[in-house]
Amino acid sequence: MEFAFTDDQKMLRDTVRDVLERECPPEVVRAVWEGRGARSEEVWSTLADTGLIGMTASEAAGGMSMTELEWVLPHEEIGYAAVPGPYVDTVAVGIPILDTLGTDAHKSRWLGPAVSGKARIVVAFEGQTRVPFSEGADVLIAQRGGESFCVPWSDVSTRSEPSVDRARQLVSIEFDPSDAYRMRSDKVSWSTAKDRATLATAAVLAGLSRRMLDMTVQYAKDREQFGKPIGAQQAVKHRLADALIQQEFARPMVYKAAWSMATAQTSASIDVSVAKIYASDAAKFVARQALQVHGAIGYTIECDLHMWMKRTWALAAALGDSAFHRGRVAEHILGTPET
Amino acid sequence: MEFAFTDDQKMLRDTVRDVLERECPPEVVRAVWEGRGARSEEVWSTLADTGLIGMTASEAAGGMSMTELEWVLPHEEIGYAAVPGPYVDTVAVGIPILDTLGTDAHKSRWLGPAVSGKARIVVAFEGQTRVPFSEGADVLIAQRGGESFCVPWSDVSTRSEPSVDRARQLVSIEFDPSDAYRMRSDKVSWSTAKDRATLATAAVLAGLSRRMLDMTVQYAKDREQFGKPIGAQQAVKHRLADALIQQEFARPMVYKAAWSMATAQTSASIDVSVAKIYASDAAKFVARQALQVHGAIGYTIECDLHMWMKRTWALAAALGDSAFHRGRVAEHILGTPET
Amino acid sequence: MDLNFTLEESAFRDACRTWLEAHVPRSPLASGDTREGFAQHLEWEHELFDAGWAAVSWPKEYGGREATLIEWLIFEEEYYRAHAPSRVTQNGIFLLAPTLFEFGTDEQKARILRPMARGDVTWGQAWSEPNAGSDLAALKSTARQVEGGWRLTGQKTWSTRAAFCDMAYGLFRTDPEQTRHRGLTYFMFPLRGDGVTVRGVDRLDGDEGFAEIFLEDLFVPDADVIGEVHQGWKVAMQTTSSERGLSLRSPGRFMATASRLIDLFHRHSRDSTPTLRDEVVQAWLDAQAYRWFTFETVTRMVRGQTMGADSSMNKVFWSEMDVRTHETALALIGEALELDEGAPSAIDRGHWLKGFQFSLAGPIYAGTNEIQRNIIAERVLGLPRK
Amino acid sequence: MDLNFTLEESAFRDACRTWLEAHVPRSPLASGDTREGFAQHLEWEHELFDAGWAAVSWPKEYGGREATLIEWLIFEEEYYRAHAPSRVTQNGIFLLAPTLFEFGTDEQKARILRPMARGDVTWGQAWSEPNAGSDLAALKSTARQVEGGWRLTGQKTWSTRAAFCDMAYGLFRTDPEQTRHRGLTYFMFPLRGDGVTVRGVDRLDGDEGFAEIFLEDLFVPDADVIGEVHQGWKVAMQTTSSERGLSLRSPGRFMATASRLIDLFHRHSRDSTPTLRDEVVQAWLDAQAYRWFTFETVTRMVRGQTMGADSSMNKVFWSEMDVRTHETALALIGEALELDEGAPSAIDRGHWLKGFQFSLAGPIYAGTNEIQRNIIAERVLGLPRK
Repeated sequence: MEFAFTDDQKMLRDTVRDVLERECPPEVVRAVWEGRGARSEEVWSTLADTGLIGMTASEAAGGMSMTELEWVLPHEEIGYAAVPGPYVDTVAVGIPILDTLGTDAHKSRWLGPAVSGKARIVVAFEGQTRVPFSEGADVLIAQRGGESFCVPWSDVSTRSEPSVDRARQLVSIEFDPSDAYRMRSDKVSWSTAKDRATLATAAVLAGLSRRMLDMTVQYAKDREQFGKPIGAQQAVKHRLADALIQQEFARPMVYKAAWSMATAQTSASIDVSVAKIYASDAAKFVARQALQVHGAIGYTIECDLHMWMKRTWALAAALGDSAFHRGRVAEHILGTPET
Repeated sequence: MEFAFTDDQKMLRDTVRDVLERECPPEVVRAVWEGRGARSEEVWSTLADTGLIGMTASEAAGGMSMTELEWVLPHEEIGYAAVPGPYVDTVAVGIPILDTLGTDAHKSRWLGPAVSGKARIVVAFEGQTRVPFSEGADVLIAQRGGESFCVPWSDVSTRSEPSVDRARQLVSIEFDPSDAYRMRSDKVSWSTAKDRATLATAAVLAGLSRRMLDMTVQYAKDREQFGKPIGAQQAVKHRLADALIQQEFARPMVYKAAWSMATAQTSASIDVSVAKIYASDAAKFVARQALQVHGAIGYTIECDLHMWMKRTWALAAALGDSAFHRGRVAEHILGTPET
Repeated sequence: MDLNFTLEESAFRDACRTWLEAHVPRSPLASGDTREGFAQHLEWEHELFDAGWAAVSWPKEYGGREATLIEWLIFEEEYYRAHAPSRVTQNGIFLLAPTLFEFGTDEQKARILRPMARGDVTWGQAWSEPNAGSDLAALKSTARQVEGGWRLTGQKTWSTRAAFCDMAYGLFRTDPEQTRHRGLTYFMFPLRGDGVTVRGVDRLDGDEGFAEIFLEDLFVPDADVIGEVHQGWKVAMQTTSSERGLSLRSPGRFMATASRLIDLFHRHSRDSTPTLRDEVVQAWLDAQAYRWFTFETVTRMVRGQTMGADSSMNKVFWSEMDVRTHETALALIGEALELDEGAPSAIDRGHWLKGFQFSLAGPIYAGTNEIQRNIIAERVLGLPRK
Repeated sequence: MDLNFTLEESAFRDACRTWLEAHVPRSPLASGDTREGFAQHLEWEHELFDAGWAAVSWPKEYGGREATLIEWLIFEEEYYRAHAPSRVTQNGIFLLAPTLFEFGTDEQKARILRPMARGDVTWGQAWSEPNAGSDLAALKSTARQVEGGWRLTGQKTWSTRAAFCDMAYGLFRTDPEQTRHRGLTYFMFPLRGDGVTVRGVDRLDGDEGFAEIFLEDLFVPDADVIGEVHQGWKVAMQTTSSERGLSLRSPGRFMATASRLIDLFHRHSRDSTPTLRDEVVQAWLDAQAYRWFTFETVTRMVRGQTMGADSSMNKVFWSEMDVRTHETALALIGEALELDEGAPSAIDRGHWLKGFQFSLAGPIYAGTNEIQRNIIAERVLGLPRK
């Protein structure tokens, strides 16, 4: 039993952290929010050049076949910086699916560009009708009626579905499931892919949470009322202590789920549900405390907090909210619910 | 619309308050706890002499046919003092039932003595196998198989069922449902009686809550740590502020239910459920805050708090806990639960 | 105690309902916190006033109908039940007017109240400053006495809808020798013209609901001072307590939200979420509790008692109830909760997301709930300040 | 990262399980916080020690088996899984021993540890005083230097099981010139004999689990001072952090409680309470979270890092989880929850009521959770003290 990341895994996290600190400050997120520079090219290309996009592809495809254990920390950093782009869809889901289910034609057209950061993948699971980060999308990978499709974004008809998180660029999608788009099909790959998407989203939520708490602690130290920093008020201290506790108890569950998936434990799917529950609940709780401590200033869109808060609301509900995953866990530990 | 008690109703409350302040200080409750003076005669007889036991009996029976609106405040005071005796059973339920369903024989034997405080009534509703304050009991009024019985306590076989609240003197009961005990039967009277018992219990809980909060506020003013009263700590202030809010928002619901019953509103039964939910949840919440603020001293039985706290735990679960009544309300406002 | 409504009260309710059913705009107006929506809402305010419903509890001479407090609550219940537009005049009618009734001169009342209630002159509050939020007494804006009046200088912020309003009111330091609560004066001042600049600030929900106000030597005549010079704190406390008190959030609002939530539950309850049923029930229960707590309070007020620090309990309760209720709604909606007004697939046209974001302001404005809990602990429970 | 147990760890688990299954008393002992129960528990402690299970992580020379921290957690998981008796030696083994290992002399370790672990000499903590609870540094007890040792005078309170124990440890002011944290010394002292009176105090659950200790000129030799004279605060902080830390509440305890709760749920779930299902699930989830948080912490400790203020997060989490879990259990039991151990109709022999009352002490002792939250805010988040 050893519950710690390797130095390599931590180094990878630090690389992402440095890149994003440089390339993806709040102004970049804000620019996308306000419809300026909607593709945030620099961020994406720098991530790609550093190998942080292609890492999940097979060596053959120019990647490093990195597992959940390698990419879970990078995804946390993606959340910390609120990166406005389909990172989860491309890295955690799209590239592996394309790599395993894509025909040679699809691969040759999309896999290389995806790995090198030239093409961004968005994913629609069975029944999923809306996809985020549409401005950045180049190709859609979708499961429909149990079959797999790889559709050039230009062939997808979209309709804007404004999200509370403007940077999500949410759209609903339709496409004609023609043979040209059809990939190989395989239930297992898709259910694993969905677990991966859920785990990656949990990691992003853990990062969003950490950033909101950092912002808020800083504000509580700087903002003075009644002649002292508001952070000296016990009510603020205890609020933020509770936020930290929820956050720090959530993260091990995310890491444990990453290990379970990377090592194909039988418990992997349930572990992912547990991770999503904790990451969603903690991030939502932290967001609530962050806003209350910021007060009126946090209630304006001139303060960066709202961009992280709204991403949190959206992702906590995405890929199954806590209620959904709690139901899965309930059936796992209680058998079919009594109620 | 006028949501206030009359001066007479408040005067009655003040009378009970004075009597209990004099006759039922914590030492009296403690004596019963420790098995000394298990019948606390003085308290009961003084209450009777002041007309506070017989008040629900008809004029014919020497009472004042007082309604829920008159007796709800006295019951709150009974809770405030944690009176160790079957007051709810005798006053809110027993006397009215005996008065309406009792045969002449039963009435002549028990009604007068009950009104004058000589005889105490304990009640067992359909399916209820345990009754409290057994030491004080003289007669059992019970509903079994839809029929009504009035059984001298001496004819009831009992088995002690120690409650966390020792002063409750809980026992499980059995009796032989013979003709001699049989009273008239009437579903309506019994369902009204159960609503009355539930309402009275909610009122008692409101009183328990108020007393625990009073004790705790006093302690927070007196107890000094770090060179000042602990009540000057914001964490303690906010805890007790929350306790007060829950308590003060619960009480109007209890009073409203009393009015609904006194005026036979169609909503009466649901209003009683709502009252029980609020009174139970508020009292349990206040108990929790009270113990935390008292700290270790509150965790000993040398501190009076525990007697009120344990009565709260017992009564919050009695006559349907919040989960049960929330279920009733759910069916009322949502129709049969979806889930 | 009589929790039935009197014949008069029931008749009043019928009158409200009949009029509202006949006049409430069929299609919802644009948000009153946007420029165009504000204009639409003023139309509605004119209509309300002309029919005598703008300020039912006011004296007839000012356009009211001398309704009792209970009748006012009834009007509010009917108003929200009818989904009538939000009141863009509320910072005037509910916050400034009570102060004018208590401290204003007859001239001020005669001049100000009717146009305020009709929405001909619109009012925004100007309490906070960048460094005086929870700590209001730390404000730095000043008023210098000049011939016939005063010159106001300083910055106010979080002024609701001030970007669209004509006038505002707030505190200014008139005695530079004094500090904190002492030496402040309560002024009414224009939001247009020389010496005043208003900058709109977008809120969480994207509406331009806030504004910053920059004042530089703005002239205000003596006639626009409320109460005595240097006594502004006393005057303001009256207003903020009504801002916290029931005049700001009448039960009708939450009862209407609770019934809409029940409707949502019937459309969206999922069997994976047994907990949500109890949360919906609790939302309904809390709206009921708030209603009856309010009727009890109002009964006391009718008998001449003041709310005092009860208004702090009231504020903490409704503001946190409102957040919980909207959280429950979003949980029912699930993944689609992120969809905004404009989204074709949004459930109830994004109403719940908007309401949720709006509810998050409740625990912050009108004195944060932290401040309220201090007040409750110190003034109601008598716990020591330090 | 490898969350599988190693072959050694699994073998260690099997060894624990096999021994415990063979030796754990079939019928539960009387509460260790009662006089008779304490005696029964000591018998068990002897058996544990003689088989080498009393303090698995200790060096062999003191009766341990030099188990790793991970193995210690495994032992605890097996111990609670087997429903083995509570450890009446824990105030010695878990609280005093770590201090002795860090600050004790070889003579002290050689003299004290084995009898402590075998339960031949039993230990109670003596931290609090009537006016020094959360504010430990306010303590008033003193130690006066005399020929060959010290004379202790003062009053200690909330001393767990001290009514039955032989020895205790705590802080005394040795430098009257100094105040607060300075000038205190850490002493071990007897609970029997001249100069010491122990009065048992009944706890909420009726057990005599607490005691007050009155000391009057009690002689203690120099050999029973731990660490340097006047440096007691530093020494004590080491102990209290292990009191808060994982050594006091290992995950095994809560995992066992969670499985018993699930079993209770299957026997008592009522369809009127859909919410309870989610509360049961949450209890199980929280026990899991506490387990993995602990494995992560222990991995760091194995690599030589200290817990530091993390132990405060740990303490707040487990103590509030324990209360919630037992509240859920009582909600499942419903009306019968009030029934005490002795009651014929009590469900699970009143186990849950007892456990609930016990859990209520968690947020209070070893530094109230209010104190813990201050520590977290100030030492982890770096928020200002004043």
